[in-house]
Amino acid sequence: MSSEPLLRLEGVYKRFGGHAVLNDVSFAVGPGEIVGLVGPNGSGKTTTINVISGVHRADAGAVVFDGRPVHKLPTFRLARLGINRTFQVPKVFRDMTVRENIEVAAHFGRAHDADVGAILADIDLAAQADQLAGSLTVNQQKLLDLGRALATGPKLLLVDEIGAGLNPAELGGIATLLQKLAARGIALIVVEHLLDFLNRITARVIVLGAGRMLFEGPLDAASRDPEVVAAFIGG
Amino acid sequence: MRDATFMRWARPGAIVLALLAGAFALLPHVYGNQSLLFTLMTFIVLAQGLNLLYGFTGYLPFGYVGFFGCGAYATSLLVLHTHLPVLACVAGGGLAAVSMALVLGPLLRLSGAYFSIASLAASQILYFVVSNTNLADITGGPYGLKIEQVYAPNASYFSMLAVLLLATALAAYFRASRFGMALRAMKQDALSASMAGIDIVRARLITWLVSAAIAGLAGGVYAWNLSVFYPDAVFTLQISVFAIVFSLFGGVGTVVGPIVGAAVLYTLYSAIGISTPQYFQLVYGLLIVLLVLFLPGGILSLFSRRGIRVF
Amino acid sequence: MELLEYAIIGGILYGIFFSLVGIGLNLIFGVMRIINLAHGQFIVLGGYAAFLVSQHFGLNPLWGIALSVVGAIVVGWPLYAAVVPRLQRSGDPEMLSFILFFGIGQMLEALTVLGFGADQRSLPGDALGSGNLGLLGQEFPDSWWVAAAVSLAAIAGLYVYFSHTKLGYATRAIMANRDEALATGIDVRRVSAIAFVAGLALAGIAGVFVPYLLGSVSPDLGDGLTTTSFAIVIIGSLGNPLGTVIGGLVFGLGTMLMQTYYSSWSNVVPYALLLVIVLIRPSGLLGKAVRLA
Amino acid sequence: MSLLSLQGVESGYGPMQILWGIDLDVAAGETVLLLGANSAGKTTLLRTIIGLLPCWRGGIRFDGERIDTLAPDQRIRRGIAFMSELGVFPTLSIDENIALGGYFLRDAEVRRRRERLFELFPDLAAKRRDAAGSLSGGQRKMLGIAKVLVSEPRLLLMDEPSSGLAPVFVKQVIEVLKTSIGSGTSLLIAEQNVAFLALADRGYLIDHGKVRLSGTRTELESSDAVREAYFGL
Amino acid sequence: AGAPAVIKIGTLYASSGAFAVASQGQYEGLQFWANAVNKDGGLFVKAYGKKIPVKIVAYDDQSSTSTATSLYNQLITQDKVDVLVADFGSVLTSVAVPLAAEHHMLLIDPTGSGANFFTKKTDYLADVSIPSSQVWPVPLGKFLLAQKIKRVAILYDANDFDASQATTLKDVLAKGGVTPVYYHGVPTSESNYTILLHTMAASHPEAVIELGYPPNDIAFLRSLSQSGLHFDMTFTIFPGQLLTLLTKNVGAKALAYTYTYPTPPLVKYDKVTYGMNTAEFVQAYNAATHKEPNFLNAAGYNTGIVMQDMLGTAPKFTQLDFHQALMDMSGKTTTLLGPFEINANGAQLGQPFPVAQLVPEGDGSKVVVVYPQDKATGKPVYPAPHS
Ligand SMILES: Nc1ncnc2c1ncn2[C@@H]1O[C@H](COP(=O)(O)OP(=O)(O)OP(=O)(O)O)[C@@H](O)[C@H]1O
Ligand SMILES: Nc1ncnc2c1ncn2[C@@H]1O[C@H](COP(=O)(O)OP(=O)(O)OP(=O)(O)O)[C@@H](O)[C@H]1O
Ligand SMILES: CC(C)C[C@H](N)C(=O)O
Ligand SMILES: [Mg+2]
Ligand SMILES: [Mg+2]
Repeated sequence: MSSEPLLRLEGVYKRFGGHAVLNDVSFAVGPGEIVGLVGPNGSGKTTTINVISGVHRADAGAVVFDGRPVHKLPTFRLARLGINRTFQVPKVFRDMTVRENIEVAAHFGRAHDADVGAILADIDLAAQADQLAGSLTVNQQKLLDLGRALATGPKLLLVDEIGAGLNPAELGGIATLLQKLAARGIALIVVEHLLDFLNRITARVIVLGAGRMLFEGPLDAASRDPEVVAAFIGG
Repeated sequence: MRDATFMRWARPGAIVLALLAGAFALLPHVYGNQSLLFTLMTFIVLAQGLNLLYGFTGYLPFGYVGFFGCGAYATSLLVLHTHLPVLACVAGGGLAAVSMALVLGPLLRLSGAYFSIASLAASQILYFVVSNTNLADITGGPYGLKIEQVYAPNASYFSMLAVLLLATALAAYFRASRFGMALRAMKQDALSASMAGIDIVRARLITWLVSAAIAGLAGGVYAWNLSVFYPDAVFTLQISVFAIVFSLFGGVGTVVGPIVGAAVLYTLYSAIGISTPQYFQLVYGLLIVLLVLFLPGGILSLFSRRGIRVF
Repeated sequence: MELLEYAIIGGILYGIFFSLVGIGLNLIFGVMRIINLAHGQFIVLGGYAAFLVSQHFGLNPLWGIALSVVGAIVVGWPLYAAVVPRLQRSGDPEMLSFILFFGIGQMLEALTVLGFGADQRSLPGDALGSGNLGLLGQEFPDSWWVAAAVSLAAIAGLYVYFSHTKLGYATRAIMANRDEALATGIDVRRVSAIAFVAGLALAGIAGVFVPYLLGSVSPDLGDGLTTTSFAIVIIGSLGNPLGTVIGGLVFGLGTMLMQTYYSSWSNVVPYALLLVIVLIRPSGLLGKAVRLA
Repeated sequence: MSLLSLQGVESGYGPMQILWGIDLDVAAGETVLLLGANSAGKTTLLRTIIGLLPCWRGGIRFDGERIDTLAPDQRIRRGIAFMSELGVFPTLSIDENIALGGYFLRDAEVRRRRERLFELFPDLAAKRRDAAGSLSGGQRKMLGIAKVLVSEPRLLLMDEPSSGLAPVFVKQVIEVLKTSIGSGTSLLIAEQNVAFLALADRGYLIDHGKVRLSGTRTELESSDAVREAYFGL
Repeated sequence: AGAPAVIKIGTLYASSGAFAVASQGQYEGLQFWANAVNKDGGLFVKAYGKKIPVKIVAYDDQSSTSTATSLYNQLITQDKVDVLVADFGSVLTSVAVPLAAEHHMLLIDPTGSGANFFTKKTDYLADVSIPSSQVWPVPLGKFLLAQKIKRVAILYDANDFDASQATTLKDVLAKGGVTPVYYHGVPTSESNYTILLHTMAASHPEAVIELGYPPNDIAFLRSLSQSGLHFDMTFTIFPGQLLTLLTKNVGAKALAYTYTYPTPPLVKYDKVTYGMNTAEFVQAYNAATHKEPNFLNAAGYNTGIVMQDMLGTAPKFTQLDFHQALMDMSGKTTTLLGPFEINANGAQLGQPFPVAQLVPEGDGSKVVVVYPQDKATGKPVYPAPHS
């Protein structure tokens, strides 16, 4: 672990209406590290990602990236700084081809060395490169989201449930890919409900429950923690 | 890579520009009602200007006419109160429209119908303010303005042609450039586009200003050509509606679509209006309904349906 | 002070009527994503329906309501069948409807001119009661009260329909997500057709009162009514009938107060309010923000 | 006799054919699993059965009756329900969403069943008056499940009911489905979660729009094709 | 040059929009004239020394000034009409004024009376069938002063015509030392007068003057009759021009005891120097169309008559000669609309309208001219009784 983390959340709060969705969330991620973010449905995982990627602004607390506070920057600046993400409900440019989807990000993400062909191969959509993105299946669209994120040359990648709906064989492919990305030095926060999958790629998880941090540490310890078991895994 | 895409469109762009310039330079010699040709150009410009915004960003401004009127008034007031040459006054009209667009910039926070209607509201407010009796000393109020001293049908005709070429060139640029690609991406998913590193606020604002400038210039030249006009002549919503209908009819998001749409529908409009005035509206309405039902993708869909990519 | 009270009560009555003017547009847009640019022309037709029953059949103009409803069914159902499914199969129904209904509006306007002539028509002033009903000492023509009452009844009906009937839920479900509505077993075509006809009928009913509230009816009123309706609907939020009532009240009160104190600026008010409102609340007064991601 | 039976079904989007002659049966009371890789055509198949996509060729029978030309609502009236992958009505409240699931039932009946479902999904109960659009991904999924269960259909088509659900809820959903099965509902589920295998009587392995393999659960579990395509072993 | 086979008269009319009723009336009057002339073998053209039939080339401008602009252009540049006649009213006339001047065409302006058309000398404009608004309201102002009415409320529509009516009226009153207690403009599209009436009432006027176009007058009078308000004197313009339309729309009861400018055929001119007199016109029009003519029909016909006289005297077939012919006729001609008197700016100074009150009679109303004295047929009922 390097001395200075790439990303640090400091006491982040977020409410919607009267409902506190994030409640004093603090954690840090180092370069090249994979962190699992888990928790029951509605516990605030996506919201955490939304706050880090600038989709929502935290009501209180700070997000520090590469040593500077970034929680007031607009999304496109974060993207250019190297924070990117996928969406739980994929959001591709439906009327553009798969290739164009990636080209846009390669150009505007200011990562001029992005190799579109290599990214297409990584996300396994080379065969569909000239198809319209809208005709992909939901799962393929999630991969395309990932490709779009990769094209901006991210340092931190937030991956929201990319494995949901994949079978074990396909999950294996994704796991390999994510590990490869981490090996390139990209830090990853991976939201996933499938513990076996997480287990393959990381030892460290953060467990959210109703917007609070229930647990932070190794995954196997988490699955023995009674609070985590009750809220997330079930008996 | 940039050059490759650019070159792909540079040629068709140049061809379209040359055709337009040639056609409108020659037409007055063939057909004497120059004011009709002038109005036709005006509507092509407006359809194209609207296309720049709507076709490329998906923002449909019902109140597009507001910029047109703004340009018309600014130009006329400059003519009346300064000694600038007319063309400078027209440029001032374009600038006024851009300033107005800048003031109205916050409207871009809205989306869909909310944006459309809010822009309509803005144009109505402009209209009501300009035509208010209490401001008659400044704006001429409901009694309109007269700038007969600069009346020059030929010069204004060719100025409108210049604006038309400018608008078309801009559309070609939007169609061909990376900037245009960013706009298309934003139109489909703004959040994703900003995650792709696009400054959507800035890109949208630029497009909005450019589109306003075109309408403002057109309004300025139009006022110059009319030289006597009432506020409703340059603020009537009919102008917005025509611009929208014409460009949609031709096919938005393309360069030639709005040109073809406006040319066809406006020619029909004047032909019917002049030959069968009694049933004019009925025939015109019916034609539009039939065209939409049987040609729902606009005229250009005739081509794109056959796999021809339209410029 | 007296003027103020008068303007407020007048504004409320006028505003309630204008809620009715806008509500049909809201319904059709919400359900079908169709921009009914001919909305105002349909309202005008309602005005002529009242004119017809009262001048040619010697009935009370209120029978124009019945005629409007029948007319909406007779005209609206075939129109729906001819136009809407085709629109919805196209790439961008919302925008296409814009052109299509522009054409329909042109035709309707031409047909009303051919059928009724271009001049203003008005209705016997005393057909809806010749007196003046007072509230808090402020008197307004009976016809205003009748118009407001009918408007309230129509809007309440629509509200109950939306929030307490299956068909109403289904209507809103289609507004929310058409594909999912199909997957849930809703007969989307039937429900949409009903909403379409209801939207036209509401426009027609509003039209019946136009000769009273606006002095007379003439074929060229259509576009202005469409624009005003759009403003009212947007102020209150699309797809929300209560919002339209609020939109109507904002419009009515704003106009009347301004007319009392700065009459020459009264036409600016509704639009200025609209701008302010949407800049503060980008999806109207009762609009809800949607979750982006 | 089978409740649902497909013979040679072909279908696709616009000009693009996705399904190439699918034969498939679901008997009354049976639970059938659709397996298959990403983009094999599982969703397409379910959408064709319910009628959201036209059946180009072949036939679909439900309870002996040809239904492939009926509109979706007609099919649903006959006792089929469909849970789509992502769909809810975002601007309607949770209560209203569930009520629409029981579109063909009496209101009182819907209310009774809804309260029972809320016991299973307390998260939903807590937000019952909120717009469904504010829910998290997994909460939407729960709502989608509640929405189809409320109609107590004879045949339930589910597209990936567990994806995006936390393990604790996956377990619950399986319990609920067991109860439905117990009361006679037939299930056809496209699902990738291994845990669901335990639920199934039979299964089909779909590959590039064709049935590659079908059989009982034990047959599938021991099939090399499944082990390879599904578990990647 | 050889004589043309027909004389082409180009004009516009509005089949829809705010000016439709009046515009069509004027157009029908013109057509009536043309039919009569052609039945007679055409009109005599001095320049060619023979009778030539006329042909009206007309387009529909739908009351829109921008449509009108391009149609006037069409008439001038494409159809190359010999005589250009404007559409009804100031608004639709205004756009033709500079166009005609630019193309050196004489614009025959039947009813566009807005004062600001006539601010400088021109050879290309002549108001032929209605008094200029610079002089038109003078009798009304004098009547108010003569009645010793001190509290006058004036509500006008903001357009060239009504605004110049209001200005002139205000000036006349000012000379008599009267300042209006209420003086406001509203948009010409105004249709809702309920609140405005109450605001006016709050200024306690003795006379309420509403200056508008037909839709305004209708809405105003209806609102007034439904409002429960009552003024001692109420004046509107159009009952005197379109009495049938107004009666149909607002009812005779609402018109009772209100004032207006009565126009031919409601007032009649017996002795004319050219064409039919008012009574003959009514009869002939009735016979030809089976309709009672209104003022606009008369104005349209009058426009024809004036052109007929003009072409019958102009020595050469040029626009400047036409204009000179009109100037020569000025002061020497009387038609069914009264004495024809035009100045160098093109303004009509003759054809004055008196002030009259509509007194209930049977189901309708009787027009009682109350001012000026020499034309009066009765005394004003002031204050107006409650109905
Ligand atoms: N709307 C559409 N238009 C065109 N093609 C589509 C559309 N939706 C899906 N497809 C294509 O149909 C094929 C089958 O997709 P389908 O959604 O049925 O797969 P699936 O088996 O459900 O996959 P997954 O496990 O990813 O959900 C894919 O190749 C996909 O690209
Ligand atoms: N924009 C919003 N408006 C209102 N409520 C919201 C909004 N976004 C999130 N919420 C609420 O915040 C809570 C947390 O949502 P979030 O999407 O972060 O959950 P999650 O942990 O990602 O769940 P899942 O695993 O189901 O995706 C939920 O209860 C959700 O309803
Ligand atoms: C007939 C007249 C009342 C018309 C009026 N003179 C106008 O200028 O519009
Ligand atoms: Mg989530
Ligand atoms: Mg699928």
